[in-house]
This record gives sequence, C-alpha cells and structure tokens, in this order.
Amino acid sequence: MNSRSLLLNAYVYAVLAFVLVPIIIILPMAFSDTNYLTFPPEGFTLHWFGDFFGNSRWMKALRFSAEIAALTALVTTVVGTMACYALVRGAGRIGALFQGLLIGPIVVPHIALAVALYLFFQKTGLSGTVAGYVFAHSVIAMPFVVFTVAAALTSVDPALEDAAMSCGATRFTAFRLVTLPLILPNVLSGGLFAFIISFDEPVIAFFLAGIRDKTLPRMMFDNIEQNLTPVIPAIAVLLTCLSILVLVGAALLRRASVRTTAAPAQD
Amino acid sequence: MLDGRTADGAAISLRGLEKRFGSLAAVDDVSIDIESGEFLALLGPSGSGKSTILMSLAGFERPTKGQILIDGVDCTPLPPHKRNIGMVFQHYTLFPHLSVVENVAFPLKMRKVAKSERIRRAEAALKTVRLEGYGQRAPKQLSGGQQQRVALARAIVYNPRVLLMDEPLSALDKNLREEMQLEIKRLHSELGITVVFVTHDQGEALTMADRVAILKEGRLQQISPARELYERPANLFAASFIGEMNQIPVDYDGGVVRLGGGQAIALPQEALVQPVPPGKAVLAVRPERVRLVDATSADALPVRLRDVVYAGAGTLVIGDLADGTEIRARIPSADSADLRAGTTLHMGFPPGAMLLYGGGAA
Amino acid sequence: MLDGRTADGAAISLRGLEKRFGSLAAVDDVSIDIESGEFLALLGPSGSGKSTILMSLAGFERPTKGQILIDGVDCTPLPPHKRNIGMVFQHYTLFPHLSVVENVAFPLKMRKVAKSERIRRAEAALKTVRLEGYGQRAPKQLSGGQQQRVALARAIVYNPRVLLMDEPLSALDKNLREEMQLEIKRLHSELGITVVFVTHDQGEALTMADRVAILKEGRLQQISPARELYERPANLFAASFIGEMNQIPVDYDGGVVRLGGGQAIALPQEALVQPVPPGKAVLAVRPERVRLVDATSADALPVRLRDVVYAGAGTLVIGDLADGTEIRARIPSADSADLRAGTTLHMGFPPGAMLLYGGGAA
Amino acid sequence: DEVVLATTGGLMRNMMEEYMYLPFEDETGTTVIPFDIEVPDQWARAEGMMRTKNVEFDIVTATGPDLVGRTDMLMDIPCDKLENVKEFGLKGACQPKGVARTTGGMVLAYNKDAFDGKAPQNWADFWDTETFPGPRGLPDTGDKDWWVPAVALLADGVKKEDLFPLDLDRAYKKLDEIRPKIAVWWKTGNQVQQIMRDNEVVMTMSYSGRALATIKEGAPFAMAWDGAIRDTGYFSILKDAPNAEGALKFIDFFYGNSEGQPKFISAVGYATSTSNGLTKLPEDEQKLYATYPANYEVLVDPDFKWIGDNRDMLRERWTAWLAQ
Amino acid sequence: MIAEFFRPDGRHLSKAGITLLMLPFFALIFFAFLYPLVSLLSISVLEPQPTLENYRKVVDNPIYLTVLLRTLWIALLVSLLSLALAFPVAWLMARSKGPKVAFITACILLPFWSSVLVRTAAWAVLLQRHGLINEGLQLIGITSEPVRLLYTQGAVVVAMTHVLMPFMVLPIYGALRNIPADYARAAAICGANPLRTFREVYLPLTMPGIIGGFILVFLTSLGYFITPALLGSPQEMMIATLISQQIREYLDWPFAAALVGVLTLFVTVITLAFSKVFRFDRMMGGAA
Ligand SMILES: Nc1ncnc2c1ncn2[C@@H]1O[C@H](COP(=O)(O)OP(=O)(O)OP(=O)(O)O)[C@@H](O)[C@H]1O
Ligand SMILES: Nc1ncnc2c1ncn2[C@@H]1O[C@H](COP(=O)(O)OP(=O)(O)OP(=O)(O)O)[C@@H](O)[C@H]1O
Ligand SMILES: [Mg+2]
Ligand SMILES: [Mg+2]
Repeated sequence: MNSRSLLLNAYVYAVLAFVLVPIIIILPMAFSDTNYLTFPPEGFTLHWFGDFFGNSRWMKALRFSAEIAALTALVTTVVGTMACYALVRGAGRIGALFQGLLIGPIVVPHIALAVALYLFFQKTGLSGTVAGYVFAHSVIAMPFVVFTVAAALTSVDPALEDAAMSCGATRFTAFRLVTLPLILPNVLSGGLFAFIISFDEPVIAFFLAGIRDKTLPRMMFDNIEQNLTPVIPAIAVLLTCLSILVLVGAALLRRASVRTTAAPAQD
Repeated sequence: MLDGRTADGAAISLRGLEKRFGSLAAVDDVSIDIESGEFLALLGPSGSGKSTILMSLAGFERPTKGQILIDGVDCTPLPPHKRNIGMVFQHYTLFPHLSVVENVAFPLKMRKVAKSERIRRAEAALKTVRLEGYGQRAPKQLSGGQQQRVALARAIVYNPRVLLMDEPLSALDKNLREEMQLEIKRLHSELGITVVFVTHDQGEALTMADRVAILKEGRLQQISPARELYERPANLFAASFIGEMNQIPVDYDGGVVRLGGGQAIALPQEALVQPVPPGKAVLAVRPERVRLVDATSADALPVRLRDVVYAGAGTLVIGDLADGTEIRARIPSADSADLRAGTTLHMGFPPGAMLLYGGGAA
Repeated sequence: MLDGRTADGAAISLRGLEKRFGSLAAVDDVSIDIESGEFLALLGPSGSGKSTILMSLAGFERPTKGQILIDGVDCTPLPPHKRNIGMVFQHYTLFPHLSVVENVAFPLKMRKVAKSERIRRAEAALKTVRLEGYGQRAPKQLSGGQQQRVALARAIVYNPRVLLMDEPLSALDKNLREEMQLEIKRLHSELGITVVFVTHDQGEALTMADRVAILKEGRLQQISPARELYERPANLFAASFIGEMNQIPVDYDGGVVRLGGGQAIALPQEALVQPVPPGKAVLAVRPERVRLVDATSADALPVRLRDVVYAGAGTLVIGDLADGTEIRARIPSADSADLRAGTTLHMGFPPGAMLLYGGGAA
Repeated sequence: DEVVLATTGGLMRNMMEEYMYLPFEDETGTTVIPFDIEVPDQWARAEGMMRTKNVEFDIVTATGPDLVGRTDMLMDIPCDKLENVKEFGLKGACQPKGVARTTGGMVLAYNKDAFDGKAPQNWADFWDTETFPGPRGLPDTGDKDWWVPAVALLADGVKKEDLFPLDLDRAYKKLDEIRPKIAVWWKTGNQVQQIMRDNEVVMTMSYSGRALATIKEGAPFAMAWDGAIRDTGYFSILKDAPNAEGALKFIDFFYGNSEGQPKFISAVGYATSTSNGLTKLPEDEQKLYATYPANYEVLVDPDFKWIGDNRDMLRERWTAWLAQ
Repeated sequence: MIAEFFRPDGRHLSKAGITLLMLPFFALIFFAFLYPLVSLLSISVLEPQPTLENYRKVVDNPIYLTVLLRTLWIALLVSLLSLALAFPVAWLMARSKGPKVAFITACILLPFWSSVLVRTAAWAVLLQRHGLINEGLQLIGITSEPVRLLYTQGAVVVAMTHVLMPFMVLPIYGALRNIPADYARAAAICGANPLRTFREVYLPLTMPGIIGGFILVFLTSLGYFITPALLGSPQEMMIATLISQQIREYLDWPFAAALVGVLTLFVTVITLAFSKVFRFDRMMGGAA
C-alpha cells in the first residue's frame, strides 16, 4: 500500500469512526447507576431495562409502534409493488406523474408534512389513530420501498413472464409463480426498510401523538426533553440487539435461498 | 420420444396480417400458409417485423388487421395461455428460481397435471433434448447451449402442435450454435411438429428450414425452399441479403448484356428469374461462382486486383472491372498462392451462375 | 494522413514474459519478437493469457518475470501514461462526458498541446478513420462501429509507434466487423504503425495479421504467417483451433498410414510438419480439401452419408468412415444436388491435403 | 369515565399519578388520563382542537397570564361549588378561569463551589461576571418573554414594586450585557437540571422545583430567592371539554386529599395552595419552597393583567432579540 | 426524472390494468400527502381573511429573513461537510473489493438502523461541557478548560452531518461504481497520470452523483427539526423550529402555513432546477 492510499484509508476510517462512535458510545450508558447520562458510565445496573419493560407506558408505546410499523410495511410493499409493476411493465404518461409524486415526500420537509397531516387528521378524526400513523408513515416510506422493489423488477427479464404465459400461465399466475419469487428478497427488504422508517419516525409522531397512545419515538423524545434517563440508552441497546438479529436472520435467509436455488429443489 | 405424441404438427395460415405501432406498419399485409410439420424460417434485417409476426402467432401482440388460423381455427383473439403453442425465446428465459426439471414441468403444472406425472414427463422431455440427469441443477449451473436445450424441452413437454422460436441461438457462440442447429433439426424430424423459426442469420435459415420467408420493412419479399432462395432469389434485395452477391450495372437489350467496360455477355434464358425489360439492369453473380480464366477465354473480363485476403479455407479476391465496378471472387486457397494485389487477371462467369434483375443496384 | 507522422512503427521484444496470479501462470515464459510495422495477432481460447500479454505491454500489469523492450528500451517498469502507446479496448472506451472531437483530442490535451492545434489534429485523425463532421456528437449518438473508429482515432492521434487492440471488434455484428477489419488493415498500411491485436476469432486473425501467435494456457503454441498456420499447423491444438479439421486415428509405420477400416494410404513426405514416430497417430484433413471420388479411384474411402446440410455457397457433407470415425467435407453446392443421407459414397484426400501428427486426437 | 389532563411530564406527572390520579380513580372510578406536554405546546394542541371542533383535553395547565390572556378558550370555574377548594384553598387559589395547582418560583440557582465561598444573592449578582465568573443559563421556554426582561430590570436596580409595566427598552439593553455569557438557553425542566448537574453553567434561572430536585440529588447547588418570580400553575378547563364535570370533581378531590398533599409536595418540589399541604412538612424542609413565608415575601408578584394585555408585544420583542 | 429507470419494457399491460394497479398508490399519496399539504398552504392565504399578509410578514420582519438565511447557510454547511466526508469513503468503496466494501457499507448504513433520537442524545452526551470530546481536547492540550460545544451551531451542523452523510455516500458510490475500469485505463494509455485521470474522467462522470447527493442532503437539512430542537440554541433557530414555535407556542397557524409555503417553494424550485440529476434511484446508489 503506497502512502497515498494509506492516507485515504486513514481518512476513511476516521470518517467511519465519526459515524460509529456516537452510536456505540451510548450503549454502555444503559448500565449506568446514575439516573442521568454520563460517560463513562458509573456503576452497573440493569435497572433501566426493568424500568423500560416494567413500565406499562413504555410497553404500550412499544406495542403501538410495532403495530404501526408492521402495518406500514405491509401497506407500502403491497401498494408499492403494485404500482412498480404497472410502471415497469407499461409506464406511459401516468408514470411521469407517479415519479413526480414519489419524489414529493422525500423533498418536502417532514415538519411541513407533519403540520399538514396534523390539521387534516384532526378534522377527520384520524389523529392519534393507528390508521393515521400508517397513512403518514406509508407516504414517507413509499419512495424507499418503490426504489428497492423497482430495482429488482427492472432486472427481471420481462421475457420470463412471456415464457410463463407461453407455457399456459395467465399474467397473474406468471407474476405469482415467476416474478414475485424473484423480487421477493427486495420486496422483503423494502418492507423492512418501511418498518424501520416507521418505527423510528420522530417528527410526524411529534405532532400526531394522540391523547391515549404515543409511539415509541415520541415517548423517547419526551424522555429526552423532559427527563433524560438511561432508559434511552437501554432502548438503544435493545434496538441494536434487535437489528443485529434481523440482519443476521436476513443473511441466513439469503444464504438458505442461495442454497435452494443452487441445489436440488422439489416443488 | 415424448409421451402421448400422436398428432402431427398443425397447419398455420396467416391471412393479410397487419400490425401497426402508431403510424409504423411493423407487419404489412403478410399472408403465409405453413404446412403441417413444416419448418419455416423467418429471415430479415433488424426491424423487418420477424418478431412481431411471431409474437402475433403466440398471442402476445394483437394484429391490427388480418387473421391467424391454426388448423383452420381462427385464434386471432385468443390470449397466449390458451393457444397451446410452444415457444423458445432469444435469451435464456428459464425461471432462475426453479430447478431444471421444475422448469420443464412448469407448463404441465399450468395444465394441472398431477405431480408425479409431471416429473415423469419432464424427465422424458429432458431425455429428448439429451439432458437426462440434469434435472436437479439450477439453470445457471448449465452452459448457454444446455439452457436453450432445457428451454426447448419446456416448449415441447406438453406436446404443442406448433413450436415458435425467436432467434433461439443468437446468444450462443459459433460452435454451440452449429451443434444446436443440428439438435433442433433432429427434434423437428423426430416430433413432426410445425416450427416457425426467426433468425437474422442467413446461414442458419438456409441450413435449417424447409422454406425461408424473407421480410423487409414488414413486407414479405420471397418465400421459397433454401436452395431456390440462394440460387434464384426473387429480387435484388433477397439476392444481396442472402450470401454475398456481385452486382454489376449493365445495359440489357433483351438477349445480351453490355458491361460498363464495353464487353458484351450473352445471357441464357434461365438467368431471368422474372421478366426484365430492356434498359438498365443489374447482373448478379455469387463470388464463389466467379472463375479465374485465361485471358484468351471467350468470357474473360479483365480485373485489376485490389486485395487478396487469405481466410483459411477460401481466399477472397477483390478487384475492379474496367469501369471501376468492384468485383469479388472466392477461390480455394490452394489456387490463390501466386495472386498479388496490383496485377491484372481475368475472371469469367459460368452461364448457370448469372442472374439478371431490372432497375438499379440494391 | 496524420500530421507529423514520420517515424515507423516500433519493434517490440517480449523476453521470457511471465505473469502469475497467485499459483496460476496467466502468461508462462512467452518470448516474441515483433518487427517494426508488423501486424501481429494474438489468438487463443478464453483464458489463454492474450489480454494479460497486452496489458503487460500497455503497462497495466507488471510481469512477474521477463522483460518488455520497445525499440530496444526496457520499459517493463514504466507506468502506462509514460509509454506513448495507443490502445483500443473492447468495450466502453470513449469518455461519455466528452464530445467525439474532445475524446480524440484527449491524449493531446494530456501532452499539453495547444487547444487550436489539438482540435486540428483531432479533426485530421477523425478524417483518417472517415468520420469527418462527426466531431460535435456525443459518443452515444454513434453506432457501435463508429464508436470503435473514434476510439481508433484517439489511439493514433498522438502518433504512437505501437497500437494495441484487445478484441476491438468483438462487440460488433458481423457486417460491421468485416468493414472494420478492412478499415484497420488500411490504417495499418497507411500509418506503418506496429499493431498487436488480440482476438479469439480465428477468421479475423487470419484475415488481418502478418503473423499470428497462438496461445494456450499462457504458453505460446505457434507463431507464423496466416497461411502457414492454416496449412501447416505445428500441432493438433493449432490445427483444430484454426478452421475445421477432420481428425482420423491411424496407425503409422513410417511411410504408410492404416485407417481403422483397414485401408492404407501412402503419405508424401511433406505431410509431416514435425517428425512423427511410428505407432498411433492422427491423420488431419481440412473438410474443404476432401474430394468426392469414384468408387474405382485408388484412394477412394467408402463413407456412409449421415447428413447433407445446404449452406448457400457450400454444402456440408457429414458421414462416417467404415470404423465409425466422423468425416466432414465441404463441397460447392453446385456439385451436391443429388446427395442423400443414408447412401454410401466415396471420398478421397489429395496428397497435398494430408497432415500427420503423433499421439491421440486433440 | 375518564378525564384527560394535560400537564408537563417527568416528575410532576409521575407524582401526580401516584398521589392524586390513582387515589382519585380508587375513590370515584374515574380514570385520569395524563398527557405529557410542555405548556406552550399544550396551547397549540388546544388551539388545533378548537379549530377542528374536536376537543380532547379536559384539564389543561395554565400560568397566571394564561388566565388573563386565554379567557376565550377556558371555561368559567364555579368556585362556590367546589366544596374542598372552599374549605382548604388559600386566598386566591380559585380564580375565575383556573384553580391553583402548585406554586414555585423562577429562582437563581448557583453552584456553591464555583466562587470560592462567595454566594450570589440576587439578579444583580447574576449580571456581575467579575465577581462571579462562569457560564450562565437562562430559559427559552414557558413565560421567558417577561421572566427574563423582569429579572434584567431587577438587576438594573428597578424595585420589585415598580417592575410593571416593564420598561422593555431598558430591560433589553441590560440583557445585551449578559448575552455573551449565556451558555445555555434551556428549554425544559430536565434540561436545566442537566446543565446544573453537568456543570454546563455556574448559575442559572431555574424552576425552584427542578433546582430542589438537583440539590436533593447531591449537586453542589443552592437557590437565591430574592427576586425570584412567582410561578403558579393552575388547573383550567377547556371550553367544550368532553368531561367538564369530571374535571371539576378531580380538582376538588386534589384539594381535599389531605393524606396525599404533603407527600406530593415533598416529592414534586412544589407547594400547593392548600392549608393541608406544606404546613404539614417539617419546618426545615418548608424553607425550600416558594410559599414558605420568608421566601414568598421576596418573590416578584407579576401583574398578569398587564402581561396578558401586552403578550404579543412581549413575544415579538423576545423573538427579535433572541434570534438576531 | 427517473424516466429511464422506469423504462417501459416487454409486453405492455393494458391501460385499465395500469390504472387499477396504480390506483392505491395515487389514493394514498393524494389523501395522506397532497390534499393535507394543499389545505395547509391554503390557510396561509385564506386566514384570517383572504390575504398575502402572512407572506408579507415573512419578508418584512428581518428576524424571519435571518432565520431563513441561517437555515440555508446551515444546510449548505451540512451539505459541504457531508460531501467532504463522503467522497473519500465512496471512493475507497468503489476501489475496494468484497469484505471491505461490505464492511464500509455496513458502517455507513448502520445509522439507518439506530434511532435518530438515540443518536441525538448521544451527541448531547459527547458534546457536554464535561463530555468525552471536551475531556479529550483538554487531554491532548488543545484547550485548557472546557469549551462550549453543546447548544451551538457547530453541534447542530455536526450532528446533522452525522445523520445525513450516508445519503451523500450512496449516490456518489453508485456513480463511481458505474464507471467502468476501462475508462481509467483508456485515460492512462492516453497519457493521463492518476491525478489527471481523476480530474478529467472520474470527477465529471461522478458529478451527477455528487450533485444529487448534495441536493438531497441540502433539501433534507432545510426542513430539519429534531437535531436543532435538541442540540441547538435559540440563536441557531432554523425554519423548522420557527414553524414549530409558531404552532406550538404562538398558535399562529396561518403564519406557520406561510412559512411552510416558503419552505415548500424553495424545495420545489431546487428540485425542478436539478431534476435532470436528481434521480431518486441514483440517490440510493443501488446499495439498498
Ligand atoms: N411495442 C412496440 N411499439 C412500437 N414499435 C414497435 C414495438 N415492437 C416493435 N416495434 C417496431 O416494429 C418494427 C418491427 O419490429 P420487430 O421486433 O418485429 O423486428 P424484428 O424483425 O424482430 O427485428 P430484430 O431482428 O431486431 O429482432 C420495428 O421497427 C420496431 O421498432
Ligand atoms: N487480475 C487477475 N487476477 C487473477 N487472475 C487473473 C486476473 N486477470 C486474469 N487472470 C487469469 O489469467 C488467465 C488469463 O487471462 P486473460 O484475461 O489474459 O485471458 P484471455 O486470453 O484474454 O481470455 P479472454 O479471451 O476470455 O479475454 C485467466 O485464467 C484469468 O482468469
Ligand atoms: Mg426480433
Ligand atoms: Mg481477454
């Protein structure tokens, strides 16, 4: 390695450190004995995990957020895949409109959307309801899902569907038996994306929080603003474990699917 | 042999087929009658409408005019999955998430054949394309040629009476292509199925088909057996599209042609494929029929040698006639050892090698 | 003509070149001397090390052993941008963000030539490849063949003394490829530049090159002029790699070979390219040299016809010798009208057409 | 049956739950649904609810000026119908638009260890960066638009009695002096605790209850009551509240809960306006509360009427000054 | 915009089929995006009575203009800083193979997996007066006493960069990865040294990725709320905080709507101006 690439590597690893340090440094604070955040943490306790799991409000928020995120993932993948399919297999003028609308939720600041939705949902009684959150989160997650699915869909040769139809499949059967299995990994990862976006959405939740139910990020925001305790790092620890589990699971799944396509398979 | 095969191939009739995309007529009033069990090649330059005809046959495109009859039944409005036609595409269209045998069994699954029966018939079809034992592999574990053979097996497993192929070999390299050509011919004669085969490779069309249909800009130019097409092309387009062809502008007086350099050549009657009015015409001769002759020979035309290109089996000799018209001859390399660019030699056209067409050069 | 061209092509010497990737020797002790102004083709199957040799010449790969001399100067350790070599790649060679003329002027810009001078010389180079007037276009507005011609212009605009080409035509279709072959040959003779040309298309190598080097698994097999290579290949690998070749297993007793069916053929002395010890050997004959002969003829071998494939100019006749060895003949279509599969006929090998190699078939 | 009660979160909410909401539910079967929200935010919500005619809060938390400035949003309180308020409430506890909940002060909290034994006494010392060097904190939340100018005037020598109407020109001139020393404009009660705990500041204006909590945690801080601003939080009821009846019942229960009151006060760090509250604590502890007579005496008693009438002007001055 | 990405291909669906498949999408976007946004914007011109007064207030009052300009400035800083951090990362990724790319990608994408709130809290802890960074600075002797880091513009910029930088890496990496190695070879053989190859070939070809990433980060920064709210001070107030303040504290819906209108206008103009390079599929760099 010459000096130039040494320098480049050093710079890049410094940047990576910048990215990682704040994410990592917060984790040990979850075990701090103090009821505020310090680094390095003082003492050791699992109290804050108990505080999280033992508190019905945190648990309620967790369940509420999980429900919203799951539904958001479902709605975006189904709606997004339908739209993508239509687009990739036949665009036209409607496609341009689609793309214009798709980019909207990315560039329009979430604060603007949040305020607009707050007003609208108050009028329609959707404020604070699961449906309201799912609508709002679906809008902001949609571009990511569409992109992920479209990337897979464009790489599926349309001739495969033609082939299936020439074998006697209807278009829907061809989609179900040929296209869908091929884009499934991307559909799933799009759904996962949507889940995370919804699960971690603080701005819209900030405005939409209803009287009875709050999402986890909104609870966390309150905690940070009102009374920042090591419950926040404890949640971070839990989320990190969860995401590691998901990532490892996904990797295993991928390896398994590689094996089934490479090795003998019966239907 | 495949199971339950009893029927012969279907007869197909295209009647006044037209397909427009906006103002463009991709297929323009094409009528072809294909006999039961015939092997027909559709040949033409890119964009000439070959695929569009095939897609109309398969049901993927709805013609804007005309009819498609299969065994006398009008199936113009039927969707693809109801036509019971086998089809092989240009690119590898095996389903990558299914094993080879599952791929081949797919059409049977669509036809609700029981599973064990499906597997049995799929294995039989794989045997027909000489791929027994490959059933459990994933498609991408096969070579390109093997993949196309699986596609072939999938297209014939349900005993369709018609098999459509859209440039099935164009993605293969030369050796594999030749091997597959023989394979497909063998299958065709074994199964007695009607085959419509699209290609833009003239050698392929000539080698494989009973008859070749030549298309240009959506219109049918000629439909004949290979030998007739090569030896007596109907017009200059067909003549120059198939194989190489010297085109020499001449004046025709009804019996004798006069070259730019002044030489006159008497034409035998069979040189006219279609009647040619006296006046400007084009004399067409295939390079491999051109002979090197002595200067003293009656039909000797002096040619100034421009280039001698050694190409293994044959040597391409390029030169100019007296009036500057380029002329090419392909001679066995064994005879070409002492040819040098810049010298002058003499060429002659055997009477049976000449064809005459009216109008200017193509 | 290009500006300021005075120098002839450079002479190149590869001395004991070796390039290892881990344990694999991609190039294994290759020594070649290329004359000034020579057109050398590197030919070989995929993975035989052709590109690696070219990349070493260009300076993109550092050989693990050996030297590269250009005009006697060792330039093994020089980086590519200091070698002053022209190069045309297979794919993606033009910079998409620059216009055609900017692409061609790019090497001059790197050499700090003033702008107006750059443009003038780029236009001249474009003219050399017959693309005047295309300068303002974007590369993607050109056809594949035109793009490769621009790449050619860019490679010669700075008057390099060596031009390297790595399968520059393999992405083009057949017609374009043939046109470009002639174009490149013309340029080569016009400019007097030394050309090293990689291809895996034997026809291309034979047609274009002064000499062809055949590689296999990183080792040089033969380096000769095209005709010698085709007519007197040094070994069975070269024989079968270039063109078609019938390979008939025989017993050799030092003068006469005996076929599986029992027939004996006396060999002329020149049939041995290299000495062959008595014992098992292979008799090699090119299909286009095989003749149909009368049964009474002295050298007549009975052949059972398996297939007659009409292919326009020639007809391929495939049959089996008495011992089952497949034999192919290519005969003019004019002579093949009445051949039928299943019948028996006789073939003969002209004495000058036979070659003998020791050992088993390749 | 349920009552929705909007209030600040954290300690206040938790202690209210423990000592008031749950006992109330036990006694009446009515659930109190607490909604954690900062006071300004709460008004925005209420405004949105009024706009869309979908009122969800019953009880909101109002400050003194709110009782004057937001009369159109608030229901009238029938003081004479609230038996316990009549019985236990101190003078002025029940206002036409709200009933006092807790009283604290915006005190000067300082680090005892930061100034070599010297201790700042009042706002003038807050401005005295020579004698008391170090970073300071001021609020950017709640009623900052008059709190901060008011203490600036005090620091500039204006007497407590002459504060209102505020001389804003003079106040902001004084504020310009201290501005560079303000390290933190804190936005929440938690944040002011955090900056004391972390020594982000040596001196800050703070909610007395938050300062108290930090002191109890062991931080080396103390409070100066001289010139602290009285800050009373009121229970108010929104017009068109879904359960105004239940809301009144809860307020009355809050006053009547003699058992819970002292524990609540001790836990939350703020005193209630009841006769059954602070006085029940040990004398020593009482001194830490705003309503302890010695402290109450030196508090600034704001002119809510004037503030309410000049709210927009106050706000605009503040925003303009702070954001520049 | 993303037209080529969604290039029609193969057998077409019928018009009715396309419409039916797209209907749920359009319905969702209409009801949960377009309609609410438009009705909010309509407030800004209809209330208290039909008027442009609210917009005049934005322009007239120097405070609001200051906030607006500051927002643009901070967004610009964040975008520039992100670019400076992201480019070398993308470059190294495009240069490397296998596990190294996977590792860097994982590091860059990791933040997507951790809550924005948690990260903001982490920065608050790091930047404290006696936080790790201050201690570190003192340890290596750059400062002798704690400096103020938290609640400053710097804190906001750094934390926002931390959150947004990945959005810059991906499009640049995507652009770099799509440049075939043969271009570099072609340049080298034409006589370009590595530096020139970079300047003449890589830089121009990466430009769409750079501009795209830059715009994405810039636009996102414009409307940023969480980080400035938790790490900034009133002196660093950005437009999102101002909007939130107008709604949360001052209850001035029409004026807040006008601010949303101004912000939306900005965003729309920038998006349209760069619509050629601002392609969302590129933004994701194909690394999703
Ligand atoms: N879906 C379509 N929309 C518009 N034009 C089309 C469509 N499909 C084909 N065409 C046009 O119709 C003409 C015939 O196309 P077709 O694909 O049948 O040609 P082809 O002979 O198969 O050519 P190739 O050898 O390139 O495959 C072309 O000009 C083509 O551009
Ligand atoms: N960078 C590399 N690392 C490892 N092995 C390599 C590398 N480059 C080439 N090889 C190996 O070296 C051998 C020769 O490769 P090379 O590209 O020279 O072959 P080639 O004759 O050009 O083949 P082709 O016709 O496919 O281009 C091959 O086995 C190849 O896999
Ligand atoms: Mg086609
Ligand atoms: Mg190569």
